[in-house]
Parts: sequence; structure tokens; C-alpha cells
Amino acid sequence: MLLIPCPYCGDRPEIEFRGGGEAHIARPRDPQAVDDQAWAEFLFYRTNPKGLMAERWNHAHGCQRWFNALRDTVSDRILESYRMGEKPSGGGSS
Amino acid sequence: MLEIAKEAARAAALDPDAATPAIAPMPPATRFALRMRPETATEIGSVAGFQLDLPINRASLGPRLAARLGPNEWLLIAEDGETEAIEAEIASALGERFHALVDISHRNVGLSVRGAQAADMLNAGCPLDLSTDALPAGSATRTLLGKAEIVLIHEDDAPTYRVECWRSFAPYVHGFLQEAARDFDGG
Amino acid sequence: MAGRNRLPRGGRVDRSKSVSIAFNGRTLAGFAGDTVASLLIAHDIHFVGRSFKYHRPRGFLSHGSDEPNALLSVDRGPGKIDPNNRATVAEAREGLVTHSQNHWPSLDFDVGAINDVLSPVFVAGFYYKTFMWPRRFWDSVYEPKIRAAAGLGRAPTEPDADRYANRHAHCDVLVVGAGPAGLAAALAASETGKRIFLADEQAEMGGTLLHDRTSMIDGKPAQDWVAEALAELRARGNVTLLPRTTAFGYYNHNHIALAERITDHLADAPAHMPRERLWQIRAAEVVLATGAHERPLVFADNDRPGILLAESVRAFINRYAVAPGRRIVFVTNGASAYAAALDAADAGLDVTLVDIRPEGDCGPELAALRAKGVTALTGHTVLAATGTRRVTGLAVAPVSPEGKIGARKILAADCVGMSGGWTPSVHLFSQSRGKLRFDPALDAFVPDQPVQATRSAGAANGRYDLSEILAEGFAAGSAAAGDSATRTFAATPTPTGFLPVRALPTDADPARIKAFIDFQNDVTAKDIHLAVREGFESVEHVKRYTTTGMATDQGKSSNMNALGLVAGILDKPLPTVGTTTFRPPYTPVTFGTLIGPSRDALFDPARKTPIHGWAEEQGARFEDVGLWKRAWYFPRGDEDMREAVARECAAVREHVGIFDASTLGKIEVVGPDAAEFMNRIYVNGWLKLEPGRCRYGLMLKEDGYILDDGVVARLAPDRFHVTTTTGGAPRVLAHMEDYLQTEWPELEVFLTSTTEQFAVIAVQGPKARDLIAPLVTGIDLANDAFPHMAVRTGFICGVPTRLFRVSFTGELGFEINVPADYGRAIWEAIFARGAAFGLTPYGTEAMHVLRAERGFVIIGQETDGTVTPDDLGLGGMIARTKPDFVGKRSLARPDLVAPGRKQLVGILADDPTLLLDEGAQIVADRDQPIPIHALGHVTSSYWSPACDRSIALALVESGRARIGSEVFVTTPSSFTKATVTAPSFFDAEGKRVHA
Amino acid sequence: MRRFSLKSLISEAFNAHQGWERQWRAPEPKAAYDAVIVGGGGHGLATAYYLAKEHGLTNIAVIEKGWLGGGNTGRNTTIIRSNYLYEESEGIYEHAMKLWAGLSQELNYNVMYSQRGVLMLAHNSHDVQSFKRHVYANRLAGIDNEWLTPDEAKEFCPPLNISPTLRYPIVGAALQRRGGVARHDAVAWGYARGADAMGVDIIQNCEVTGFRRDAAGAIAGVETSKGFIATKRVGVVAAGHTSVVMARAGLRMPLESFPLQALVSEPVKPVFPCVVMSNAVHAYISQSDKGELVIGAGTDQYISYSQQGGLHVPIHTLDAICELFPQFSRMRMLRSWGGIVDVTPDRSPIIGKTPIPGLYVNCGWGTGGFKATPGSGNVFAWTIAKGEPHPINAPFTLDRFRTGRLIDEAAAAAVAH
Ligand SMILES: Cc1cc2nc3c(=O)[nH]c(=O)nc-3n(C[C@H](O)[C@H](O)[C@H](O)COP(=O)(O)OP(=O)(O)OC[C@H]3O[C@@H](n4cnc5c(N)ncnc54)[C@H](O)[C@@H]3O)c2cc1C
Ligand SMILES: NC(=O)c1ccc[n+]([C@@H]2O[C@H](COP(=O)([O-])OP(=O)(O)OC[C@H]3O[C@@H](n4cnc5c(N)ncnc54)[C@H](O)[C@@H]3O)[C@@H](O)[C@H]2O)c1
Ligand SMILES: Cc1cc2nc3c(=O)[nH]c(=O)nc-3n(C[C@H](O)[C@H](O)[C@H](O)COP(=O)(O)O)c2cc1C
Ligand SMILES: [Zn+2]
Repeated sequence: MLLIPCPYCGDRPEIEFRGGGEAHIARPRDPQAVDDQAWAEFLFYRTNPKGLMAERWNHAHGCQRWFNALRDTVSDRILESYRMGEKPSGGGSS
Repeated sequence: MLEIAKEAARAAALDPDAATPAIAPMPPATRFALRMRPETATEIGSVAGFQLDLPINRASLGPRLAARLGPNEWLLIAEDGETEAIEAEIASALGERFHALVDISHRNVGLSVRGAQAADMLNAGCPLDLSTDALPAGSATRTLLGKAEIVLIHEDDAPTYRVECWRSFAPYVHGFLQEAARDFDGG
Repeated sequence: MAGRNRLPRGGRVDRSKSVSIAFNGRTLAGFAGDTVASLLIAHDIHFVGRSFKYHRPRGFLSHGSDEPNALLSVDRGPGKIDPNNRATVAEAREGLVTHSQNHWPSLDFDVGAINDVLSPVFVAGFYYKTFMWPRRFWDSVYEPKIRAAAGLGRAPTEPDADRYANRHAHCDVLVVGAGPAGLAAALAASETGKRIFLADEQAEMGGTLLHDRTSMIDGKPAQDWVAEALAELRARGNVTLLPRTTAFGYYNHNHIALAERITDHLADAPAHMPRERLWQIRAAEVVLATGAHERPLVFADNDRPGILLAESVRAFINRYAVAPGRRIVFVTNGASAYAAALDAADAGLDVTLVDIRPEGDCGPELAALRAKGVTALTGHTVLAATGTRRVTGLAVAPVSPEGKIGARKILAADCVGMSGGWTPSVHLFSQSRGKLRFDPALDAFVPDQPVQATRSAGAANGRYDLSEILAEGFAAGSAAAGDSATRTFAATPTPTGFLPVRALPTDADPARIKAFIDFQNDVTAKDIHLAVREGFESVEHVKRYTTTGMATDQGKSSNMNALGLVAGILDKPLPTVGTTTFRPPYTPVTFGTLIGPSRDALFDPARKTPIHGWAEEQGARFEDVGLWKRAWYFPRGDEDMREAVARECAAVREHVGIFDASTLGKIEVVGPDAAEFMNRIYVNGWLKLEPGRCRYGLMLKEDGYILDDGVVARLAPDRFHVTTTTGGAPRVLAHMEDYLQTEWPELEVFLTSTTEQFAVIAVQGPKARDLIAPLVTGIDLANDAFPHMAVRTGFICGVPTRLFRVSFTGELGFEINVPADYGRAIWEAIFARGAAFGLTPYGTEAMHVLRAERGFVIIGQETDGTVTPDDLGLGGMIARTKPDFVGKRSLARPDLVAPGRKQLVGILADDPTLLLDEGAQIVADRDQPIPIHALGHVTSSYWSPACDRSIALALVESGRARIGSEVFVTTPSSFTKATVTAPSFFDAEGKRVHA
Repeated sequence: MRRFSLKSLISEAFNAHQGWERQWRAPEPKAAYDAVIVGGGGHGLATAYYLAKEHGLTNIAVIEKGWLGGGNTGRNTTIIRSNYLYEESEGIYEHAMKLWAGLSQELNYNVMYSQRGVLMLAHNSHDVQSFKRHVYANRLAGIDNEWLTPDEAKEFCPPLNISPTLRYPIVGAALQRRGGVARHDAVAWGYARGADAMGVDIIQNCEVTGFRRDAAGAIAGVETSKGFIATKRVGVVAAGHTSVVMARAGLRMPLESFPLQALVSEPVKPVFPCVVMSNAVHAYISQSDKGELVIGAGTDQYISYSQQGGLHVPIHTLDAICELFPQFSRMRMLRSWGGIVDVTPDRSPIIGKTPIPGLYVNCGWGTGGFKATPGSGNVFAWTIAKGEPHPINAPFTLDRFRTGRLIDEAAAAAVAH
């Protein structure tokens, strides 16, 4: 069970959280303006990286805030977490 | 006209007689979910006797208990029957400031868990570190107890904890704690 | 009788407390402190089971949790029988009943032993090569036979009578293993005042020192040192000692799972005590001091009962005061077995030692042993063991440095202690993802770089000398606690010389002898050879082809020997062969421990409404909807479901019915941007909805398919009362929060779940208004003052209410929201008034029928995650002028606008008495060849009292264009003819709700 | 290839089994092949086998980064059934089911396909509706699937607890009698041996690290840890690693890779005759021929390539197992492990062409592709050989995520495996 650093509550056990998949996939500002392929990519296509990944978490059974975390999908080590709208401080790309 | 509100007591989700020395259903209370921007809370400090400018996951205890469960969320608990009064007080204190106040008095059920083994009993299902260093008296947080979500308020070092859950989970939460209590006193 | 092999003195058993157990019907006496194994050995019983495949007689190999052979079924009373208990771990306690396993009809005469004779055929992987003809014989003949022969003990058949507990805990340092390394670590760590846990799987802490008679630590006998260390730890308030507790899993982020065994060793366990407890410890730092496992030697018939690991012989003699035999031959390639031999000799047993190493490679311990008068042969190999049900001797022979085998001679023995070296117990370290390093001097893998906050000490770290172990343990414990204290310990030096060996040299044809590698799974050296010969070169392939290491000891006794052999055959350095993956659990853990209290009432919360008790008292039947229990129907007398539902429906249509709708999800949406938020979440428009009015809302997932629906009331310009489906409530709130927080954080809106704040009482039917009118204050119920799809706040019976005038039945109706604690009282107040109106309580089934008669959909029944609003005929609800809402863009995808989509229609079977099956498939023509294309399926089907016939809703390709046409619907045995209709069967214009 | 038979086995018994040959060679890669399959799991090996056998393409290689069958093929709970809902799914899983029936004989390798029946438990009215929908749909497709009452279910699977007082009582069940289990490793080995015998090079411990494209953008070869291999046709069958491999060709995929855990109990004598799946309480269980209860858990909730997950996930499944079978509470977990499953948005596979000419992909089998192994390999071989999809895999395009023509088994039933 992961120990996830909630930016609001600190380290909390994974069972308090709901995973939200890849982070920083912007919803097109004007969805009606994008073509079917671009829309499909927004909906379904994912980097699914082996290595560093920015992902979304919701502290569902805690402060209920959504936030982002940088995690290595090979070691499962979490490098940092940051609030919605913020950028990670260091380390990662994506 | 049948006026049952005044005559009939609120029918609690849990039988108050089901209390064991360590685990007791709490009497009905007035409760609100209060939401506002963190800045607003800092600015006003407290409202209707509820202190709001607390760190996240801390509570100010007393007859008007405010638990800050998130950056913009407070659980307010007061004595039963104060709903309208508190609503009015908060409305006038906050005025036009963006906030949401929702009556959840009946949504939640409170349980009191106390005694030397209280933390161990809770840890049968709560995954948090309940040591006084990690969760000192005055802490409050939403978390889990087994398969139910709870709000856990560490009231004092007796120790006493207040466990709040949604009413339909109350029999489970109560049963879970009683099962956990068997490890200690056979009760 | 304490048994003829009970030694007169010594040991840690409590001779003042005798216990007796039963083994295969014989009652045998022993002492408190015995394991089942030591008690049986005291009675000279070694033959205790049969092996997995060949059904060979088997005895004890070890004295601990690495035991592969001595597995017994244990009976602790009704509901407390289980198989595959290690006799070397199970503590003897008064009245324990044990049985040997895997034989028929008895341990002594086992028909399955024929497999040993046929073993030349039953080699590794033989079943892949045969049993293929004739084809159908696999299911009917071969597989049943194979299955019956396999397996060890018998699974329990009764529900478990024990209870289990769970505990989450946090600490600064968790020390696993309480041998010298772990004790020293715990001592050091606890000096800092931090929170320390020390766990050991054994009943007593002390590890190997518990059977060490001779070592001294800081001037004290080792066992005294252990006692003092434990006393010291107990006295410190910051240490939690967990004996009988196995750390079995090392998970992410220093999450360690441990199984504590609490009552199995007690004859009269108090009823309230759990049998076992799962500890889930999150440790800041972990010290792994888990010791090492001794390796068996690989020679012909090394599996005979009476052949044990050398250290285990020592443990039985020293710790349990039982002699595993009177004439013991030790066979070793290293120094550690000499200590065992010395102790055996000191216990007055007849001892011979065979060292495979040439005389010159042996250490000073050789001379010490000979000085005691013990015969020691060096430079000898073991060719084979003799005896079948008990070892009778060893055939040994000198072997020259070039490998030439000399003349064999038989050493008579009733017990053999073998030592093939040591394997550090790196299981947990490896589970923690730490990398291993091969140490050629130790011929073993040892911990290299840790990945988590963990460190290894003592034998687990490849350290075998006692003073080094203590010092390393101490330093590790201190460092783990954030300190850097060190200490030296004056301890008796431990002889540790050792020369790696693989299968012992033999003059027999190695392809024809059975030298066991994996004792339990009957994997021999020649099986490993065969696997490699057939191309299974990866150690993972060897494992899976031969099943070596897959037994209940998970290779603790076998893996290194298997690896060594593979490396030897391939002529590759051992580290390039690598290990198989270490996986949890370290030793098997009962399901009961893992699930803890999650049984019966605590398996899953059963959510009940405030009115549940009333319905129960009325004899309602309930159905599960998510976690909720909902009243399904209220049978009267001996009504069956259909009769009860018909009566309930009729009552609603003709008079008035009352329904508990409390489980509907409710969300309070509050803030100046509430309407804008609603606009973006729902397909409908909300800006123009007046306060005091309601609207049926539909929301989509971003992929354009329907997520949920429900009536929404606007209470104030900045406040909406949203309702959702019962099952959808958590999902919808999560969906809304996600968009609010991550897509539109600028919106000034907050969401609060009020599902359980309100009890909801639906009063539906032509007499609904008359029924409730006198109870309601502060609300004008008149039709024009309070029209259909309006909401008002006021009081009912003096209790504040949010009163909705809405209908899911097609009748005039109200949904009365009251604070939940008052729910039952209000319900009863209405009910008390109801008799005069023909008021009837109805359940979810009648509700389904009533809404289906009107053609209202249920999300999750008419929809399945692939359905759009237009598919349901609800396209008109979409506010087309809105620039965007969740799911809008997806509705324009090619397949979602393509012709031929499935659309909601009604289906009427030509036979009006025939009730179609929900889920039945609809086809154009019943007489097509298979596969027949389905046009769609029946989503809802009921007997409709209002129509006095069966009705159904369905999703059908181009359904709306097919209205009036004929289709065929599957029935359990065939098809039935039906007609496609509009999806509404009663009051199609919806006039009644306005009454 | 030396044929396996009782005769050869007995004659080798007299020869101390010295005469068995390698089941497949360990060749060094050639400089060029007519086609290269990336991934030596069951699907990849089956693809190679059928390419050689049915399409005469024998100058081909299977490139496997680890050991054959070490991916999900070697770590799945081996449930085989074809009672899926949609016609597209019925097509491919039933195609596989037919091949399973004769696979041991076809390969001359006993894959122990055991048609002991797969029982899916219904616990509420939603389950009943959904399972009956399957039963009826399957009947139209000629696929066996029966609806059983609780008593009938109990008769078929005596350990079942059909007491109405259970938290989620069993209200019925769907049974596919032809469903069952197979010996997973043997499937990989049998296909490998069969393919090798026809000349296919199976290259283990060799990772595909990149792709080379020609001037027109078409595939020209693969870079591997053992050097460059020229080929104009590449089939990627890398399961949990598909996104990683395809990224090396510059393609993003509609996939996420999650850990999926399973566990076995200690072995016991036969107690469990069939396969039981319960969707509502999240459990599936069978007993292997060796005697362990084989139990599948759910996926962890985050993407991971670590082949391990949290303890709470198998615990959640064991809760359900013990609720259904309280007598198993005293059984012990012997080993638990994880695999990495590649999950598509609609839980159906992607089999066919990619935007890059010459590059084909077969992926997205998620938590349930073992059962499809023979069928998947068979139609993928066709697709690679002919450059166009077989009618059975034609619906399983990548393009469906653009058009919205999803094959959403999960949404329709939320049943996996
Ligand atoms: C715990 C668990 C339980 C399951 N239960 C079931 C079940 O009951 N029934 C069922 O039908 N399905 C089940 N599945 C799913 C099933 O296992 C898979 O869908 C199926 O095995 C996939 O087969 P495959 O051959 O495509 O993949 P794999 O066997 O994973 O093969 C892919 C191969 O590609 C290799 N590879 C990856 N990258 C590269 C590269 N760059 N170069 C070279 N090689 C590479 C990998 O090493 C791997 O060997 C389960 C899966 C798991 C994990
Ligand atoms: N002479 C030699 O060559 C040689 C070789 C190896 C060991 N030894 C001796 O063995 C001893 C090693 O000391 P040590 O402290 O490292 O080991 P130890 O064997 O004394 O103690 C390890 C303890 O850890 C426990 N344990 C193991 N795995 C566990 C788990 N998963 N959960 C809970 N408990 C677990 C064991 O039951 C044991 O009590 C020394 O006395 C040393 O001399 C000697
Ligand atoms: C159907 C099946 C049955 C298994 N039975 C056993 C078993 O009896 N004993 C065992 O140790 N492992 C068993 N395993 C698990 C394997 O040992 C191994 O854990 C799994 O193949 C994953 O590989 P890994 O753990 O090496 O990563 C079984 C696996 C499967 C898929
Ligand atoms: Zn938080």
C-alpha cells in the first residue's frame, strides 16, 4: 500500500485515495473545435510511461482535494506531490 | 395537527442503550458542513463561536466544535436544536462572502470511543498513526474505519475520540468497534 | 511417558507441565514448550507423512518454519480443523489432535506409493507429453486421477469457528527476527526512546541462541544474555514485543504485513481472543535480522525419515531435549555442523561425522571433535542413504581431489544430520525490491543495495560469527533509529569454514538415483538435469517445469541447491543464473488472518434507511442495491411477489401508495456559480430554471454516454438540491468534484452530499394530496400554487421539509424530504392517516413497474454505459444552444450519429400473458442460421396491472423506425413473436401527474 | 521434432530420459527475417506458430526480452470462456475456444485444457438481467451458456453457500460448461516447440529497443539488445509493455498498464470442481490440478510496471472468497504475485494495423486475454500475413476510439476474465 503525500494532509495511506490517471491532459478549451482524432486522443490516449509519471490523485477519504504527484512507475517511489494548477518543483518532465 | 418534532425525540440511527463503557453513541447534535475559501476563514477567524482559522486537520473543541477537514471545509458540531440560530448567525456574519452552509445534522452519527485501549481499537480499522505525536488531542480528520468512511476527532488524552460517520454506516462502525473491543476486555 | 528419546536433562521445555497430543490416534505425552515435532521425536516417531508425487515416506527435515515435509492435519475442535500444519512450528498443547496426510488408506500402507515404483515414468513434466489420447479422456479420466493424487491435506469443510483481528500500527523502527542480531538491534534502537517493534515468528525470542549451549556473550551463557536482553526490552516502555509473529510481506513504502498467532498454542483459549491477528505496520525504518536457513545435501535417498538438517538435530537436542536418534551421523561441508556433533556427543549419543572437505580444508573444530572421541571421516562423500521408513545408515566413500570414489562402507545410523551450508534469509529484503549480490565465499546471495528504508543484519546479511552479528545488529538498530551508536560484544567465536558443494559425488549413475532437491514436490537432481536438457535453461523455467521451489516452503530448503545445479549444468557462474522471485508471504498465512473481522455483518456495511425497521416489521422483502437494502415488495398473507406487486401498483394507480425513496443520492450545490456549474455538468439548461421549480436532469460522461439522471430542484438562485440514482450517488459526486476542482476551479460553487441528511417519503397516487394536506403547514398544496415539478419548503407534522411535487409513477405525487431522524415518525404519521385513503406501502419492484408503464427509464437498467440521450429518445432534453457541457463533443463522434443505433422502444409480446425475460435478445427473424444477429435486447419487463398484460422496454436497432413492426424475442427454450411499440403504455400524454 | 507419446515416454524411462531433445532451440538472431514478433508470451508465440503453419511464413523470429511466457501468460488465473456479450467478442473468444478444444493434439503438447465449467454468480437483479442478456446473446451465436437457479448452481459446485442470509445471497448463476482452465506455461511452451519445429527462431533475453523506418516511413527493422534485425513486418504483442514498445515507434496508445494480482493457497485434495466468478463481490476462484486454490484479485488503482501491488487488493478479494466459502477461511495463502495488464478504455483488445505501414499490434487484452491466446494468435497471423485483418478481428481496430464504435464489454456487464 502506497504512502501518498497529500499536499494538504501530509503522508496518508493509499486506501484513503482514488487514483485519477495521467495528469496534465488539458481538456480542449473549445471541444467542438477539435477533430475526432484529437478528441479521441484527449479522451483515451495516454502516455502510460515506464518511469516518471505525473498523475492525479484525489484524497477521497481525507480532505477530498484533487492533486498531482510525480511517481516512478517502475519503483513506485513518489518524488513529490503538488496542488492542482501548480507545477512540480523539480525532477520530472511530462 | 400532529407535531412530532417537539414531542418525539429524534430517533437516532443507533440505539443509545447499545453503549459499552468504551464505545457510546452520542446524543443528537446540530451539524453543518461549512465551506469557504481559506482566505475568508483567515480573515474572519471565527463565526458563531466556531473557530475557523485552524490548520487543516485540526479542530477547536468545546460546545461549538469546528473541525477543519480540508483547505475549504469545516465540520461544525453544536448542541441539538441550534440549527436555525447558528444558520442565522453565520449568514449574518458572512454576508456576501462566498460560502456554503449545509445542514447535515441528521446525516452523521457520533460515537464516543474512550479509554486506554481506544487508539488500538480504532487501529483495528483505521490506518492512521494515532499516537499522540502524530494525532494529538485537537486533531480531526476524515479517514477510514474498515470499510466505512469516518471523521475522527481526538478530543482529549483520556483518551477520548469522537467518531462521526454517515448514519447508514453507523451500525457497521459501531459493530466494528465492538468487535475490536473484544480483543481487550472480552466484551 | 515423556517418550524414550527424551533426554534426561536440559532443554527449554517445562518438565513440570506435561501435555499430551494425539497423532494418528495414538496419545503421546510431552512437555510444555515442545513442538509437535519434538514431541513426536521424543517418542521416536520420524515417519510422519508422504511426499506429494511419489508418496515416499517422509519425516522431519528441519526444526522451524522452513520445514517442507512434516505437514500434519490438525484438529482443534469443530470448525477448527486445517491441513498442512508444520509439525516443527505447531506448538504441542494439551488435547491437540493431529493426523498425517496424503496417503490412502493409511500412512503405513499407502496405495499411492506405487508412484514411487513408477517414478521412472513420472519425471518432471511427464504430463505434458502424454494423456492426450483419446481427447475426451483428459476431462473424464486423466485429469480426475491426477487431481485426486495431487494436493496434500484435506481442505476444511466447516465454516471457520475462530475469529481474527486486524491492527494498523506505525513505528520508528521495526526489527524482524529476535536472534542475536535482532535483539541487539532492538536494544540499540530502543535506547533512543523511539517507537520500536520487535517481531519473531517463534514462540520464544532468541533465535539460534535458544539452542546454543556453549556460546558465551559478554561473559554470560548466550541464553542468559537473551533473557536479560528481553527483560531489558520489556522494561523499556517504547518497545512492543511480538512473539509468534511472522513478518510475511514487505510492501511499498515500508508497509510490512505480519501475522501474529494468538491462541493456537493455548488449550483453553478465552473465547473472545482472536486466533490470529494481521498487523499492518508502516515503519519509518526496518531492520531485517531474519537469520539463515541451512541447506540439505544432495545425495541418493536423502529424503529418508531420520535425515535432518544438522542444526535441527542440534536444536532438537539442546532446545527440546529430545534425541532424534541414538546413532547419529553428521554429514557436512562446513564447520557449523561440528557444533551440532559436539552437542550430540555431549548428550551421550553415538556420533560420527563425515566431512566432504579434504582433511586440509577443515578447521580446528575437527581436532576438537576428535578430542571428544568422535569419529570424523574427512574427504568422504555420501553415496546413498539406506532404509525406507527410517534411515538405517549411510553409504559413504572416500573421494579423491580428482573426484575418484573409493570403496564404499556403510555407517549404521538411525539419524543423519546434514549440512550443505547456509542461505541468508533475504526474502523480505528482496520483497522490498532490494537488489541481491552473490557472495562466492558464502556461496549465497546476500543483500546489496536497499531500495526502501531497510537494512539487514546478522546471518540474514551473510554474517555468521556471533560477535560480528551482535555488533552489526546493534549498529543497524542504532542507525535505523537515527543514531550512530556502536558496541562490541565479546562472544565465543563461531566456526564458519565452508566449501560449496552441489550434488555429492557418487559412483552411481546420477540419472538413476533419487537425490532430492525439493523434498515436498519430489523434485530430484535428475529432474533438474532433464529440464535443462530440454531447453528450460532460465531458472524460472526450471522452477515451472519441475515445480522446484513451488512447494509450501517456497524453496527455503531447495532453491539454492536447484540454482547451484542449474549453474553447474550450464557451466555458468551462479549469479548469472539468478534467483527466482521472492514473493509474499514468507510463510503461508491463513485467509482468516488476512481478512480479519471482515466477516458476516462486518463483511460489507449493509446500509439501511431510517424507515427500514418499519418495513421489516411489515414483513417486507428486501433487495440489494449497491450497499443499500431496499424494500422490494410487501407481501400480505401468502401472496407471492407478482401478486403483491400487482396489488401495490393498483393501489397507487387507484388510491395512494407510500414508498421509501431515502436511498436516492442527494447533493447540495451551493454558490453564486451554481447554475453555471449545473449547466456544464448536465445536458439540460439550468440558468432559466426558477427557484421553486424542479427539472429532470441528465448527465453524461465525457465519452457522451449517460452517467446518471435525477430530479433537480432549484431552492434559491444559488442553491440546487440535486438527486441521483441510488447506486450512482458516490460516482456522481466524485464526477462533479473532479470537474469542479480540476477543470473549473474558478467557479464559485461548493458541493455537499446530503443523501443521508434526508429521509425521503414518496406519496403517490390520486389521493396523495388529500392524504398529506392536513399534515403540511406553510405550503399551499393547491394545484396551481404548487404545480407538478415544483418544490417548496415548509413543515410536515411540525418537522421542516423540502416538499417536491414530482412523480416517478405517473401519478400525482409528492416526495417528502425530512431530516432523517424524523423519517420513521413522519412515515408512521402519514401511514396512520392512510387507512381511510387505501394507502398502501409499495416497494422498488412496484416502483419499477409503475415507471415502466409510463416509459420512464432507469439508469443502469435501460442504459449500460453505451447509451446516449438520443438513444433513449431524450435528445430533446439537450440544451443545444449551450456551447459546451461534459460529453457534448463526444455526441458528435461518427458512431454516435450513425444510423442504426439502438433506440428505446416498447415491446409487446403477442401473447399478452407471456412475461419476457429481461436480457432477452430481439431478432428480426427466428429462422436464421446461427450466428443470428441481434437487433437489441429487452431492458425491462413486467406484468402491468394497469394494462392487464405484460409489457417490456427494449433497446432495438433503429427502434423508433420499427414501431409497429414484428420481431422475435428469445425465451428460455425458443422465440416468441412480439411487436415494437412506443415506449409508453399508460397515460402516454402524462396527464395524471397534473391532477 | 520428437513426438511426445506414452510410448516415447516409456522408452525414455528405460533410457533414464537421456534421449529427450531441446523443446526449442536457442538461436542467435539472423540479420533479417520475413517477419518479427515482439513478445514471447502466449499470443506472440501462437502468432508465430500460425504464421508458419497456416501462412507458410517460417523465416520469422519471436523476440522476447525475458523468458518465454514470463509475462502475463505465466501469471494468470487461466480462466477460459467465450460467453461474452457482443457479437464481435463472441466471434474472437469462440474462435479461440474451438482451437483450445484440440490444442493439445494440435501441438502434441498437453496443455491440460480442462473443460470443468465456468460458473458466474448473480447476486442481485442487475446481475440477473445482465447474465440472462449474455445467456440469450450467446444462444444466438451458438455459444453454450446456461442460466442456473441457486440450487442448480449448488449441485454443480457443492462448496457453494447458497444460504439466503448471506450479505449478497446467490440468486442464480450463468454456467458455460465448455469453459474451464488450462496449464498456462504449457501453452507458451507448446506453441514455442511447435513454432520452433517449423523453423521459427525464438530468441529470449533480447529486448526490442527501437524501430527503423524506410524512406516511405514503413518498417524496415527492429533494434534489439542483440543488434539490428531487418524486417518489413513487425507484430507487437507485448501486453503490459505495449505502450513502451509503441512509444519507441513514436506512437501513443489508448492504454494504461495496471498491476493485477493473484494468489494461490497451499495445495489440498480436490475440493473445488469448477471455476467460480462473482462480479458483485469481486472474486474468482478455481483449483489447480496440483491442488492449490487459484484466486484472482482486482487491479491496483495506479499505473505500475512493477509486477506487484498492495496487500489490500488481495485482501479485498479474500474477503469475498471467505464470504462465499466460509470453510476456506482456514486455508492459507501460499504465494501472491502480480502481472502488468494493458487496459483499453472499452476493455476490448486492439488487433490490427497501426498508422505505420508494416507495424501491427495485438494488445489491450487487459485482465482477460489468456483465454483468447489461440484465437488471437490465429487471426493476428492472418492479419500480418495478408496485410489486412481477418473478419474476426476486423472490428478490433485502433480507429474505433475515434469513431466511438467501442466494444464495451465492461460497460455492458462489468465482468472481466
Ligand atoms: C493476475 C492475472 C490474472 C489473469 N487472469 C486471467 C484469466 O483468468 N483469464 C484470462 O483469459 N486472462 C487472464 N489474465 C490476462 C492474461 O494473462 C493476458 O491477457 C494474456 O496472458 C496476455 O498474453 P500475451 O501473450 O499478450 O502477453 P504476455 O504473456 O505478457 O507476453 C508479452 C511478452 O512481451 C514481452 N515484451 C515486452 N516488451 C518487450 C520488448 N521491448 N522486447 C521484447 N519482448 C518484450 C514480455 O516480456 C512478455 O513476455 C490475467 C492476467 C493477470 C496478470
Ligand atoms: N556457523 C555458521 O556458519 C553459521 C551460519 C549461519 C548462522 N549461524 C548462527 O546463527 C545465528 C545468526 O543470528 P541471527 O540473529 O542473524 O539469526 P537467528 O537465526 O538467530 O535469528 C533469526 C530469527 O528471525 C526469525 N525470523 C526469520 N524470519 C522471520 C520473519 N519473516 N518474521 C519473523 N521472524 C522471523 C527466526 O525465527 C529467528 O528467531 C548466530 O548464532 C550464528 O552464529 C552460524
Ligand atoms: C495458475 C497458477 C498456479 C500457480 N501455482 C503455484 C504453486 O503451486 N506454487 C507456487 O509457488 N507458485 C504458484 N504460482 C505462482 C508462480 O510461482 C509465480 O508467482 C507466478 O508465475 C508469477 O511469477 P513471479 O512470482 O516469478 O513473478 C502459480 C501461478 C499460476 C499462474
Ligand atoms: Zn488530504
